[in-house]
Amino acid sequence: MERGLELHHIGVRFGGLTALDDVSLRVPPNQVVGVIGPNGAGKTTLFNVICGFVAPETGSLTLDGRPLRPRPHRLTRLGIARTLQGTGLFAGLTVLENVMTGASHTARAGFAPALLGLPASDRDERRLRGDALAILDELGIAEHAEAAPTTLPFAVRQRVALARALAARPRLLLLDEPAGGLGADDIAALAELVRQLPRRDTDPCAVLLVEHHMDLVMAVCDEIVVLDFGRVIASGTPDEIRDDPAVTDAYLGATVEEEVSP
Amino acid sequence: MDRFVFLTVDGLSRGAVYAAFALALVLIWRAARVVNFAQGAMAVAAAYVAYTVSTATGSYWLGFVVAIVAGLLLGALVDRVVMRHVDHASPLNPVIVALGLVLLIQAVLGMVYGSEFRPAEAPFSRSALTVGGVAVLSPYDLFVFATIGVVVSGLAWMFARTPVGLRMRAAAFAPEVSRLLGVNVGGMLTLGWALASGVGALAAMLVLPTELGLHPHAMDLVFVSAFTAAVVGGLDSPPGAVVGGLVVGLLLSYVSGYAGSDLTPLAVLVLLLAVLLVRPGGLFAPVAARRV
Amino acid sequence: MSATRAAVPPRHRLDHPGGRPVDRRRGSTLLRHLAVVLAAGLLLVAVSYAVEPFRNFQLATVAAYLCATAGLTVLTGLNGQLSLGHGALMATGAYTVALCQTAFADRGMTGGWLLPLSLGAAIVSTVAVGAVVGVAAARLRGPYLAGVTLAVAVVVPALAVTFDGVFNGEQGLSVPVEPPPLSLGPYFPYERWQLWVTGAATLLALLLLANLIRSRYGRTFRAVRDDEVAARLAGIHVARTQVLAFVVSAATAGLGGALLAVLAQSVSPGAFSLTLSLFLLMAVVIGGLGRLTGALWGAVLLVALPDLTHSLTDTLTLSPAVAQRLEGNLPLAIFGLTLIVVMIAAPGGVQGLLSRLGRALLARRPTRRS
Amino acid sequence: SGDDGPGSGGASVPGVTDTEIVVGTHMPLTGPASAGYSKIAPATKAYFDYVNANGGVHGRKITYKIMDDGYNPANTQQVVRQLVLQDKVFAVLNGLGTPTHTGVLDFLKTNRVPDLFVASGSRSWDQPDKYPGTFGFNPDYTVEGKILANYAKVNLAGQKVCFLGQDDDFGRDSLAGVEKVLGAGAVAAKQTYVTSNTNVAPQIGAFKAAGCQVVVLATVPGFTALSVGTAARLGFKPQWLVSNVGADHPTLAKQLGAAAPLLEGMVGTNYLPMQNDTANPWIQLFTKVNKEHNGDAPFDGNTVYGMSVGYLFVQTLLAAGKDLTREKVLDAVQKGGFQGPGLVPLRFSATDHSGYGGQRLSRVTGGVQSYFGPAYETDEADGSVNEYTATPAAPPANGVPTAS
Amino acid sequence: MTATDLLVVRGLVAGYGAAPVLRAIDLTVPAGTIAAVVGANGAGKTTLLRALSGMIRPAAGQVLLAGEDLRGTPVEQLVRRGMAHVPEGRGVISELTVDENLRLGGLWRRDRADARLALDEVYQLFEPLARRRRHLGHQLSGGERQMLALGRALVGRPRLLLLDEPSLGLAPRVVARTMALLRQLRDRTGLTVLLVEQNVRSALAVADQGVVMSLGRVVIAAPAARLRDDVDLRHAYLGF
Ligand SMILES: Nc1ncnc2c1ncn2[C@@H]1O[C@H](COP(=O)(O)OP(=O)(O)OP(=O)(O)O)[C@@H](O)[C@H]1O
Ligand SMILES: Nc1ncnc2c1ncn2[C@@H]1O[C@H](COP(=O)(O)OP(=O)(O)OP(=O)(O)O)[C@@H](O)[C@H]1O
Ligand SMILES: CC(C)C[C@H](N)C(=O)O
Ligand SMILES: [Mg+2]
Ligand SMILES: [Mg+2]
Repeated sequence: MERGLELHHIGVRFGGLTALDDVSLRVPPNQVVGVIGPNGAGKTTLFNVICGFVAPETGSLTLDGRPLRPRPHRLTRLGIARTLQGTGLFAGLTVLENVMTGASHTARAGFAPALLGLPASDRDERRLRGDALAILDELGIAEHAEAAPTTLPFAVRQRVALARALAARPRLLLLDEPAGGLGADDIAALAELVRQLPRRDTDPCAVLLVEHHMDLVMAVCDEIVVLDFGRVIASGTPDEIRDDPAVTDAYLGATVEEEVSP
Repeated sequence: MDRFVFLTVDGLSRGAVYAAFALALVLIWRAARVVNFAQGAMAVAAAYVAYTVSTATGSYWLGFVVAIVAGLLLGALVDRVVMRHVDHASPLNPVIVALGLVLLIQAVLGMVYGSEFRPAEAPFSRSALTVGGVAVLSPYDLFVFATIGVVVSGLAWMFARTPVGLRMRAAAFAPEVSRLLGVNVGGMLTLGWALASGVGALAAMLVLPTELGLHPHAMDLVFVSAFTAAVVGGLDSPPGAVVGGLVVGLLLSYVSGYAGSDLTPLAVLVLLLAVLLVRPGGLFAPVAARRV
Repeated sequence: MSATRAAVPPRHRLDHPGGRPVDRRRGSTLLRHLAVVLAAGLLLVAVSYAVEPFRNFQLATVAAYLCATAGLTVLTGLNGQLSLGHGALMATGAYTVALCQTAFADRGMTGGWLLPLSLGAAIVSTVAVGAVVGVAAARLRGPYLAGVTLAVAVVVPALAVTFDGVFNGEQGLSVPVEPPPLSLGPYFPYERWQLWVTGAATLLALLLLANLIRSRYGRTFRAVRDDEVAARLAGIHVARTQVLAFVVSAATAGLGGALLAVLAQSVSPGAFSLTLSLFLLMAVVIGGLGRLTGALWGAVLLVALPDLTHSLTDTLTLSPAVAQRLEGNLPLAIFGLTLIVVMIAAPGGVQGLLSRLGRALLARRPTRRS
Repeated sequence: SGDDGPGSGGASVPGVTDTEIVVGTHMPLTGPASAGYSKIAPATKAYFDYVNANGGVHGRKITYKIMDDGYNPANTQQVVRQLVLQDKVFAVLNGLGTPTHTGVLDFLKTNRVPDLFVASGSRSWDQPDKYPGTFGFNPDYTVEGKILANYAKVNLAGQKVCFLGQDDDFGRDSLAGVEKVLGAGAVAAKQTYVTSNTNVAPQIGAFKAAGCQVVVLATVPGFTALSVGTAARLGFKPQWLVSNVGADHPTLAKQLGAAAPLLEGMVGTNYLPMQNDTANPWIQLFTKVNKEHNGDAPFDGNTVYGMSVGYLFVQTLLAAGKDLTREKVLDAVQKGGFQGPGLVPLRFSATDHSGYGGQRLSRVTGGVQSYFGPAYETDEADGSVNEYTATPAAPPANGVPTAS
Repeated sequence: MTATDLLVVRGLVAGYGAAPVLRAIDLTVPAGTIAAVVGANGAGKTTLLRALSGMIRPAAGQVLLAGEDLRGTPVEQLVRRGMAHVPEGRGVISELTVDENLRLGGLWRRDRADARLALDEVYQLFEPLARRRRHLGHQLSGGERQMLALGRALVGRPRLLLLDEPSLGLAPRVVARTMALLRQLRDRTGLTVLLVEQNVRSALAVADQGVVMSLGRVVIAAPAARLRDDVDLRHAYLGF
């Protein structure tokens, strides 16, 4: 059976600071796994390890049981795509071009056809454009295809970033705080979308989600891993996590209402 | 061995002036995030003012002071009249404007003073004192070292330890946020330009006596060496500018002494590549930025 | 503030050739560009008959510079890499063509195919140099890249002096070029022939560049310029893309240098000084960064501006003492001032200004109708 | 439209009308190389204005178009084409610089433009077969090297001779001349400099270490001053023997400022009257012209040089006759026999297109540079260095040459 | 306007270029209260804060801080008047250390001793920052940067705090604590807060007044408790 992405005993240190300490976890195919934890717990660092931006000091990764030595630009070829905390869109490209860029690795025509403007290159472009428009359509932002990202509302930019990641047709999607800055409606729509991803007819994918917005996390995750000071302090289903006192203590705390009411 | 000592000492004394000029470049980079290609031309302009004053009054030191004041004012002027109005969204824009300034300043100097070399006086003897038959530093070299030492440590202290230094750095890195925090960003920029240009003028006063003389293009080559020095040291680091300047000075001296002067440009390129391929942000680069 | 990047992630700059939002034109990129190039070629031939030899030569020079500025604008404008060393790349092409043509002439070889062969060799050798510099450049950003390319700009011409056995030092080499083919008639002006040759080569280079900008490579160039981290995550090998951009840019710069050498029938290090590199950069920025049309304006300015300002000072009648001072200096002062004013008033350069003007005109039309 | 065949003699000669002759030049008026040289062309122009004010040549006034090339060969290409194709000059006169002018030789030849009195001592101008229209002016650097070396050989016998030269033709040709006289192994230390590196301490230090007593400098003025200054810093005091390119005392003294006394005893060369020799009738003439037509600009060797070029050109025009064509001008130059301010003969003939054929030595004494001893002439081959004793010509009374 | 109204906005029109984003905003925030500005993405909340602090120049309208018209006051003077703006997207200066960032917040103050005291208080409030004093801004995690930005504003001991989505990227526990902190500051020091939030529930939980914006206008301004508790109002204006 397929095994998905696995992290084994990952450790990362920055100078004297331990960012990750013996972290192991698995993202099975077509499941949504959430990673939560206090600020600075190491969640983004975990993503960076998977993407190859940070080399772990200890531990190893496997993808479907095969050892994985991640390099950022090889990731989409391995079927992994990621969004950035903040949106990281290309400001000088249109929305459509942003999304087309996400599928760069699927282009078949080489340098010579591009230089000569041969039909092979044109065909490639048409296909990329068609695929990108389809994804924009799926996410309901096709009308913005020609816009410059900087002129768009934040929620739309977030979606463009998501569209760009999906354009790579990943088997595993890494989402870093996708709900950050979104309003309630947009979050609900995002939740629906993330829930659907593993069940899509075409290109279904697993999701590894980092998020502080608990409603979203609880609503979409099949499993949740909790990090604190770089260590896994709990893991389980949303219900298990919600009731875990260690998690409440380290991360969830009281609600605002509880805090402010004397 | 004598030759080695000689070339070393000579390289260091040349390097010291590169360092001073590199420091001016570092200053403006830290204050405004601009590589000021007009630094050389601006410094020469200040030196011409000093020349006029010195010849009129016969006093070197009056000219010296006037040069630095003129440098400060010119820097402030360039900021207020020109750079302030340049769209910095592309870092290339200020570079191009600076190049335009170079053309303008050099042409104006050419019109006013002609393109003759003017003598650049040294305030102290440039004859080397000999120790055991080997010519070592001249009083002038010592003056240069001392001046640069004072300026470097003063600036390093100002940037690292004083509120105004903190404000200047903040204004350079994040102008909008800094304004929200009560920093007078415009003032800081002007101050940065003035300081850098003042240091540039000082550097010109120090370097010109060792060069062909005063001429609208007198600092062209010094600019190239100093920019190299600043890049080798790391543009964000005043000590880097000093180390970079000395390294470039020594390199040029050894190469022309042992291998031939025609190889010096090549040697500079090799140095740049050797340093930057290992440390892409220069010898004294700050911690690599976390980008994800 | 992103100080590490050489060029803007331009917010309002989505209308350049490579970035028209949605390409509704379904036809072949090649055919479309070919049509434009053919039209331009025909126009050039017509112009070459209409104007005097000196203007032909000036236009030919514009064409040669255009090769270099077009390549530079792709590198700096679309890929965000700053190069202060393109003059050196031009020198590489120029010296290659000189050595090739001399070798052919020494062996008594003649024929119309020799010049294209030499130009090809020039491109190949510049590509090699460009690849080496590009690999180093791919590791560097902002002023550090500027520093290295500046050194390249200084070093390459100096090599002609270091290895004067081959390159003949400061004096340089002469470039034997065959006269126009006899089939064009015995009195065919040489300058017209020069315009045809450089014009053809440049149009070909522009055709290829335009194709490339339109393709996914153009897009990846810009993506890398805008956000390297995001580009890597999108599956783009950033360093490789940067080297590729450098090589493409070097190839055209090499061709431009080679054409310049063919025009001048000589090469020498003084012709490819640091000043040339800086002027190329000024030209592409003033013309309008990141657009081929901008590169064209830049090349035109490089040739026309000194000429214009010189005529201006010529028309002023001045006392000898004043004239001596102004001579030479006044054109430079005007050039410098123009540069500053343009950069402040219209940071998008000439092309940006024209686009704005065009848009304004378009915007006015419907109101007139209503 | 520009299709007229070449060789359209007879009817119309480019740049010549009944009332005007247009000639042009390319000069570094701006940029690092402009120091000193930027004064040459205005001086020439001033002399032409003087001649024009005195009725011109055969009733024609001379218009001198001065184009700035900034010592950049690429610019030279442009401006010379502008002169020839656009401004239709009759001839190019005194174009300055070896690398700059080399690039336009073929163009000028193709367009049959007389290329007169190039301002450089390179031997390239003397190729009558290849470039029949090109003539030099300055004595070539090998000739000069031989004369300087001859001085060392005769007057400083037994002393250790060293050589510093610019790393190009200038330095190389000069060194060749020195070695022709002294013998190949006789130069104890040879150093070069590049203009892009103003630190000559390593080179001078090497001379000092080698115990040099005589140093021959094939340097431009800036580097003469640097060498002299640097040597003084190192406590090194050799006898300097300096090429005319870098031996103009006012230029050097200005550059050295307070350190000008270091030039004391420097031996240099030149082939035109010394600018401070106010007793010399040529200098008196040129001073007058400078006052009247050159805004009384500072008077130095470059002024003398520029006016001498102008004088020679006027002589050439006169010799070519009233019915002026390009061919006639070239014939006139080749016929030679010009007498002018020069201290040594002009060598022009059908087989020799080089300029002045010798030099006279000067020395700085008490802050004044003056000639001493006889003038010398020699060739660039192995010929001996001979004294040249003919008495110099005096200028015509009104300062304008007359047809001989 | 009453004497206790610290911030009064009348007919404020502002935007970026031709079309205004804010179309005649009216708003009053009494001293010592917390006003929560909520509304959909793109409603103009950020633009409102930017216009208030002078980062964009209003096209029309009036902004009064404690009765003083702020028109023409340079941005950098506003901190001296007691206004602090924590911008959207954190605004941490990544090239400076945590400590330098914080010091910058109090640099304009004459009272050096109190600035130092305020600094220490912030370190106590946000202990992750205390652990990273010498770290550069860019080394911090997203949430740590948010703390730093807020803490930096507090070092200046402002009268009026403009906060743009302070909960963005913060862990739930920290969000709750931050909100509670605003309450405490209001009660202890009389701080006035204009709080822009997407997290409507949290915002209304701490706020005294709720302001709902839509398409550049204030569609309703009411006591927060009413907005919280009145189901009809909530449905009409907040969609939940
Ligand atoms: N490049 C780096 N250099 C130094 N420290 C770093 C670096 N990257 C991360 N850290 C530190 O490692 C810790 C973990 O950071 P990380 O960004 O992974 O946190 P996080 O869990 O994503 O937090 P948040 O929820 O606030 O985004 C933080 O304390 C951070 O300061
Ligand atoms: N710099 C800008 N240039 C042009 N338009 C802008 C700019 N910033 C914002 N806008 C536009 O102004 C409108 C209001 O933006 P604003 O950022 O104020 O909304 P917001 O309510 O803060 O939304 P969010 O919840 O997404 O932060 C939006 O339509 C946005 O696209
Ligand atoms: C007399 C000078 C113009 C000589 C110059 N150095 C050259 O040969 O180029
Ligand atoms: Mg994070
Ligand atoms: Mg907002």
